[in-house]
Amino acid sequence: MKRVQFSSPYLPYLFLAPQMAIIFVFFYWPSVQAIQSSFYLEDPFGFGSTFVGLSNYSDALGSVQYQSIARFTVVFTALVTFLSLGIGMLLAVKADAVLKGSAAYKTLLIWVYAIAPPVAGLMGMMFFDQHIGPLVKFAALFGWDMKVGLNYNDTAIAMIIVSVWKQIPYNFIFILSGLQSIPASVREAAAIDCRSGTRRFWTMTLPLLAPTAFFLLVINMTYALFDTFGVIDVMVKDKAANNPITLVYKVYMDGFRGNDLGGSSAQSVILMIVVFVLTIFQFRFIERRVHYN
Amino acid sequence: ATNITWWHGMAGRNGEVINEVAQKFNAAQSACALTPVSKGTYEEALASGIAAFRSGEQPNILQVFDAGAATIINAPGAVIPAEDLITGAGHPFDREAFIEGVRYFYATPDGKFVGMPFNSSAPIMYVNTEALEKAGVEAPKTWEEFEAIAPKLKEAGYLPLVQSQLTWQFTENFFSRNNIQFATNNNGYDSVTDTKINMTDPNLVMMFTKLKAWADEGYFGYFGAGWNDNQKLFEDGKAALWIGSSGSFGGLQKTAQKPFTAAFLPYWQGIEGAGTNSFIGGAALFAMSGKPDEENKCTADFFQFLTSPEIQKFYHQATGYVAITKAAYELAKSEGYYEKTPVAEVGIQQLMLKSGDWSKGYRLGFYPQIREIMEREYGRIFAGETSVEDAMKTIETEANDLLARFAKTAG
Amino acid sequence: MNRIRLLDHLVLMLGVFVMVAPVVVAFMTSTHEAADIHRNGLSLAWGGHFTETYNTVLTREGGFTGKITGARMIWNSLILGIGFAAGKIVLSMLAAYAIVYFRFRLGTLFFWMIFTTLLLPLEVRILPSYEVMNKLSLTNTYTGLIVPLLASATGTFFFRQFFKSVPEELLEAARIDGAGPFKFFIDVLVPLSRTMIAAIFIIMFVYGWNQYLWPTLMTTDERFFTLVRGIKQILLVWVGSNIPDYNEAFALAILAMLPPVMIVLIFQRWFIKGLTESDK
Amino acid sequence: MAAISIKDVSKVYNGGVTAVSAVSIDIADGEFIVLVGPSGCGKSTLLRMVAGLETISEGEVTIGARVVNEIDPADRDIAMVFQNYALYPHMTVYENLAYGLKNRRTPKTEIDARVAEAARMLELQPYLERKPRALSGGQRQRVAMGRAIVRKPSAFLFDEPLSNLDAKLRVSMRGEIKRLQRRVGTTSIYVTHDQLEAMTLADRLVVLSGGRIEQIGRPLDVYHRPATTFVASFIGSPAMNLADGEVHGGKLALGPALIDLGPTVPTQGAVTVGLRAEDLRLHPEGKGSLPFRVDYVEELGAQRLVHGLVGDQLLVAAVSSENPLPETVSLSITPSRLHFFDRASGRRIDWPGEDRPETLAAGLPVLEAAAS
Amino acid sequence: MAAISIKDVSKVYNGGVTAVSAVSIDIADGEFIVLVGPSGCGKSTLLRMVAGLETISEGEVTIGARVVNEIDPADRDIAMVFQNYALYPHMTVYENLAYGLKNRRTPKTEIDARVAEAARMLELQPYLERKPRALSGGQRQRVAMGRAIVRKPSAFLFDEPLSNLDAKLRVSMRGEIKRLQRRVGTTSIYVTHDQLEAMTLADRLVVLSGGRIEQIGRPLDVYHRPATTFVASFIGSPAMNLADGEVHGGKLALGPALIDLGPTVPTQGAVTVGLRAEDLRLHPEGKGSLPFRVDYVEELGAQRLVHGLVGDQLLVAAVSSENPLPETVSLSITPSRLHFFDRASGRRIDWPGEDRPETLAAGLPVLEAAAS
Ligand SMILES: Nc1ncnc2c1ncn2[C@@H]1O[C@H](COP(=O)(O)OP(=O)(O)OP(=O)(O)O)[C@@H](O)[C@H]1O
Ligand SMILES: Nc1ncnc2c1ncn2[C@@H]1O[C@H](COP(=O)(O)OP(=O)(O)OP(=O)(O)O)[C@@H](O)[C@H]1O
Ligand SMILES: O=P(O)(O)OC[C@H](O)CO
Ligand SMILES: [Mg+2]
Ligand SMILES: [Mg+2]
Repeated sequence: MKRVQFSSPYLPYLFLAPQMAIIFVFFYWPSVQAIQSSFYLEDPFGFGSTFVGLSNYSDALGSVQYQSIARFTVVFTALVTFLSLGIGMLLAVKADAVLKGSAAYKTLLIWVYAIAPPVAGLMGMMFFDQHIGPLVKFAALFGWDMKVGLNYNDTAIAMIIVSVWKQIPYNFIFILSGLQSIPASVREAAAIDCRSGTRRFWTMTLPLLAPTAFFLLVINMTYALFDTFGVIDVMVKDKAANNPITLVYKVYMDGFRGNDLGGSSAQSVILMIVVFVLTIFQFRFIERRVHYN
Repeated sequence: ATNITWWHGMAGRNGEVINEVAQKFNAAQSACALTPVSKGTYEEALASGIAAFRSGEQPNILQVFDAGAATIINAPGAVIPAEDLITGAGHPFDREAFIEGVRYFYATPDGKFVGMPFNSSAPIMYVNTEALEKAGVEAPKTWEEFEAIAPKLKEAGYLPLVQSQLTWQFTENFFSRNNIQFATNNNGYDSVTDTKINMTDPNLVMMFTKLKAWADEGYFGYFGAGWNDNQKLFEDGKAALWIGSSGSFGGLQKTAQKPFTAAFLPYWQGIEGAGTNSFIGGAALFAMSGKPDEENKCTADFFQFLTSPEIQKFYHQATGYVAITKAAYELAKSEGYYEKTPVAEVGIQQLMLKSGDWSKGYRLGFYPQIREIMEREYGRIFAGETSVEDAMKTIETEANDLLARFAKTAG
Repeated sequence: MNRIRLLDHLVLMLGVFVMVAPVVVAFMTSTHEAADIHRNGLSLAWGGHFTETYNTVLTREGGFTGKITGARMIWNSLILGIGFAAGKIVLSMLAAYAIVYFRFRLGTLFFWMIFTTLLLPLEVRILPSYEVMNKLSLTNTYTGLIVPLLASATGTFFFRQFFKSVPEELLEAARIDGAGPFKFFIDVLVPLSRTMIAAIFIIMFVYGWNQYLWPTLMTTDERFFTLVRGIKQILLVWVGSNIPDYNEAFALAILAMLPPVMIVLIFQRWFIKGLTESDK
Repeated sequence: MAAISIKDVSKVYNGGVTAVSAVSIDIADGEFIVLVGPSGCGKSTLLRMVAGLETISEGEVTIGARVVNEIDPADRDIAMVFQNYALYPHMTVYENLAYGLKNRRTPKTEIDARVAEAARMLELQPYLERKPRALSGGQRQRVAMGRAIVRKPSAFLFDEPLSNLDAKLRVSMRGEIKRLQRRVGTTSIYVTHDQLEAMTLADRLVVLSGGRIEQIGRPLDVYHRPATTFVASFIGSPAMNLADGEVHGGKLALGPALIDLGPTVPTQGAVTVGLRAEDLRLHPEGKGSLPFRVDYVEELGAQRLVHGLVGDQLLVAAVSSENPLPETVSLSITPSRLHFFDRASGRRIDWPGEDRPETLAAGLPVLEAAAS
Repeated sequence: MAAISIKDVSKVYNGGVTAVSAVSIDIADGEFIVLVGPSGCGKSTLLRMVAGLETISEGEVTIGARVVNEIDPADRDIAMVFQNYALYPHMTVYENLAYGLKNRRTPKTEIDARVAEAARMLELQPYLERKPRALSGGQRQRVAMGRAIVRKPSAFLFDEPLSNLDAKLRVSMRGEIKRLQRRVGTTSIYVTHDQLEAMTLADRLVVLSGGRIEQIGRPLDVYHRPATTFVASFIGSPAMNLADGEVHGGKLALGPALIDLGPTVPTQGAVTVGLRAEDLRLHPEGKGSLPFRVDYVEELGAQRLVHGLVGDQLLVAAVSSENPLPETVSLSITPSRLHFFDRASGRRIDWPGEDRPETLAAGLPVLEAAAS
């Protein structure tokens, strides 16, 4: 890493010890337990368990329900990632472009960053209330009878909107700082080389933002996959019913609500594998193409 | 004093009443100190209780709702049967002191109380009196009658019918109210092995076919699985009839914009033997095992305390949940409570209706998950994504899988 | 170049409207009465019950023990947010320091072991984690609330990135100046990382403050309830005909936004600077 | 190609800093103008106003026949080379060169031809498929040049294009730039703070200080007739010695010495006297007119710089290494080689007695020789 | 203060790159050694091995009486000045200066005294409370110097300490460094790739190329007697002209011209001939011995560089600006000023006929003059 490094027989271990200890106790231990229990069928109260091999996996993967949740998760993740990145980028690019008032815009756009997912869910719930939600009334103006909580697609759309809304500021901040680290002279060179701002964006700004965008891609996918839990939990009002849910919510529902430890663990392990594969894929194929410096 | 804890799934006003009950208990004696903790919803309370039990951190008392009863009762050694606990602590216990409707649901097949019935409810029909007057009709006793008056209610500008929970009100209690077998093995009481659910029962299919048809006609409104979305129209005076919980009475008094009364949950005249009592709803308290004797003693004391007529009456009146002992019912009655608030009596009366073979209770493992399957498929029926027959078949298949799985874990 | 760009401003204003309006609405709504909100939904008008509602949520002694006021929940959330952020910064700075500045045999192995934690957020391993906490008797403690959340590598990665961008000559100058590993860390690296620490502090504070599922599981004792859990608690009364205290839920939601928003706004400059410097 | 005219141009930044005040320069078609001056004197600002990267607070910039004040940079038909090259890191050299043309919808074949030509001229052919990060500093610099050339603009603008290169490379790139500009004949404005670069490259030099023009002129004119003490000390290395002197009658008193100025005198009283290091001659003690206390000597190989004091004034003399340095020395200077500046204003005082080499004006076409 | 001895030192990096091979230098107490060479030749590596920042793969470094190979940098009693100064950005100037002393538990009063002394020497007193970012480049450089001085180490190590400064500042800081080192008399190793800096600063110059020593010697010795063509082209600006020639009998054939070498000849056959630009004289056509086709002329003010061709070989002549440049020219050179190198090995061929200025060896103590 560094040209000159310290060498000491014990210091690095000392510095790593706290983090490693916590990771071992609170990450590896539970994770190993999860993997282990994914091969068992366990009585909820822990009175006994039966080894069932891979049947927890085959049960989950074979279930139509699980497959449809998986499909939704993919669509949801893709849309939330794409939209929140896109809108965040649009706003960041604009905020970066205007000189007058850019500080005010920045401040106003950043401060929603801190909203907790369940709070966003609460707002979504109220805004999309079937009877009195302003957004439902707004949709009605266009002849769209939105039935959030009843109609699967309507609910999905509402969830996506709320999840995207909550994530925009995060992307905004990171893209803005990414933009600000593009050398001014490169931008000026482009201003001389290219009249059209739009073209400049696609041919110069966007490729140069690629490292930031890649990082955000990972973060947003993680967000859509895992952190939207709070949004979904509040928006389904405690009843998943026919509402769209994501795989993580399903893990929680089956494991915590349903006390089906083996099944839920198997689903965790499946998610683990998916995330692992995704990460490897991202690093091998996408990151390789975006590193400049 | 010995400290004991009580995890429950009530919030809002109902949660506050629980706190008051606990305070009363703590004030009434000094040996024990009870701390109630809200764990969220019924489902979350059960889940937290189980998760805690696995790691030996369980509370002394866990509130478990009707749908979760099988899960906890079938777990051998997870709980001390309430009856054993109370008698073991030297208190007298008389099953007969409880009203008919609550005696079986949380008990063993031979009648021993495992759970201590606490907040008991029945699904009843709330009636917007103004709407009925306007339409010039009477509250329906049967669904046939409802079919007859629905067009008039609609004409009068009302949504004739809404409900709050299709699983509880139109599935479980459809079976009890119409006296139809819900599941094999004596509704699951006899054994967990090979218990099968009866979701494809033609009458149940008929009920939902009707509901869907009514919905299409504008006689019935379904707004999803959330309680709030459905009852809201009734509260706002836009719906004429609402199938809710007798326990909703307290809240409804605050939110309803129009005068209301209540009637029994309708049944089908056309089904033979229909009109029996409904399953008991709400929840019971369970004494978790693995606790020291002196704590169990306190739990027993508290259970005993709960059955006292004064406490029962207090809880009944504060929340709208029914009184579970005859003595408490009589006490309230004698004080003229039901004359002032007749709605409060509807639930008890419905629970005290004649009982049939299939209206005593059901005991199905993993039932909270089965309810989730039902909610999902019902949603799809009303969203027009599936047919009633297909939905019921799907529920039956998935539910039977779960039951088989439960049999394995519990066996 | 610098002509006023009407379209840009329009887009930005629309963005600001979409981002901020819901929060304004939430605030306005929180000043109405619960029944009013239940009936009429969100509101843009002032409801006039600001003082009572906020007073109530902040000071009313709720729960059985009477120990759980809104202020208490804010306090708990603060402990969680600050504890988590501070813990994360300390742990990950130390770990990143070891990884970047030391040559040692198991370095790569440790690096990958830490890296792996990115794969599996707490939500996915929530039950086994909960059981581990129970085995360690850490439920209902601040430690139990905070420490397991620390088992992830994000902070370590941020700092690793940053340390790698610190000019090597500083280390060399410090070594010649007689600074050993500890002195270099304390005297040079930590002060240099200030903006980075600020940025990570904000990110982590917000993350900790916003935690929801974990505190809900971990705390059965009301004394440890956090604000976000409190909001959910209010909403949980849908079953039955209780009206959730929407006003209080929104008031809490607004209160829940305030500290992190304030921290973000106050440190905004450092925040963006920190991110820019670390090139991520 | 086009003439550029800068008329009374000023720039006031938002903060209120006046970076450029009322600068006027008329640049002929094909001319190579170098803006030179110390850091912060407003060179870049002026250049960027011509490029359109900075708004013009006051005055007018004309490129060819058009006033460009309100015209977009991309439409000004100029090309710019930046100090840090500003190459697009995500594009190959070919793409970097082609980018500006593509955006102007130049046909593909034409783009290829122009890129090929520029690549040949700059010897970039082997690198066309590389990304900038895989190039050395000098190669990057050439790509930046190429990007400007392919566009065939009416004007090249350079902002310290060589200052990121090491000394050796700087010298050779300097030659390349000059030759290239001669070849394509494009009007150029070149910013640098290196006076040597300025001297060797410029057709005309613009010396800026504090946002104002100190002097405009051909390099040797500026060198030999600096208009102010500022220019005198800025242009030339080692810098011109500036000393306090007094003219009394026909004599200049410089420290302890008196120098006879001959029949004409520039002025009377206190002056600042300029003495170029190479105009000073070293003599064994007593032979020269200025007693010189040597402080230290810098040996540069071909010549040596002798630093010392005349009275209390520091002077540097540049002498050939050929002749051995005597033990103690004195200095002499041909009076006609003295420069005089007003002590208060620093402005040059021309006088009939001065005698400057006029080689360039008289002699053969020097730099143009390369173009032929 | 201490002598430093570098014995057969090599450095092989992990990747297998041999950055320094078998270098030996004996540095006397108080001597100022400059390591010079192109980028990547191993200068920094060598310096860093002396500092202890890099392990020594082979050989031995001795500072004073101690072999320091295994000694920690902090314990080697050296101080180092870095190219980018490596100031602690979060500390004030005072703290930057004091940090190394504090770590050595120097008493507070002593620290204050030493910092004050260094600040006075470097004129840093007004800035002691500022942070580095509030300083100009030159001031930062002085702080970096100060940090080295306060420590009173046995040796100063400098790694291109001036290369981040602009040309003017570089010249003046160069003088300051030299004067300072004379004043404190500390043994110094100074790395640069700027030959002018090397020439003016060094007591002795070490020219490195590809990790090996090309030549060690006093600056003028190296200038006048470069050991190899590499050194010849590296030291001196403009670089020495190197042309292909052939010696036949007593004559050197250089392109179309024949130069009479006089009674002694260095060798016979193909050689590389070195001609310093300042040794070339310009004559009106026909007068000189070498016909010269002028390509272009660079006017530097005091002198002009005339670039042109003799046959097909590029040569640069440096001539005074005084004399007008004739229309067509030819060149001449005193044969004794020619340098000869082996065509194959590039090594210098000494011969009795050569005549080099020996001023320094013979003349007055030059740089030492400043010390007195
Ligand atoms: N965007 C800006 N806002 C305010 N002042 C500025 C801005 N850009 C430059 N200046 C100021 O204007 C003056 C001239 O700056 P300019 O960049 O033109 O100098 P320069 O001659 O190019 O210097 P250098 O040789 O360091 O590049 C300086 O005082 C500078 O601080
Ligand atoms: N840490 C390293 N690992 C491998 N090779 C290295 C390392 N550091 C330097 N080198 C190589 O060693 C050689 C000498 O490098 P060094 O930095 O000493 O050169 P230098 O003469 O100081 O050059 P410059 O003038 O550019 O600073 C170069 O080829 C370089 O690529
Ligand atoms: O709302 P409650 O308490 O009457 O409960 C209704 C059902 O029994 C829940 O399963
Ligand atoms: Mg500039
Ligand atoms: Mg180096």
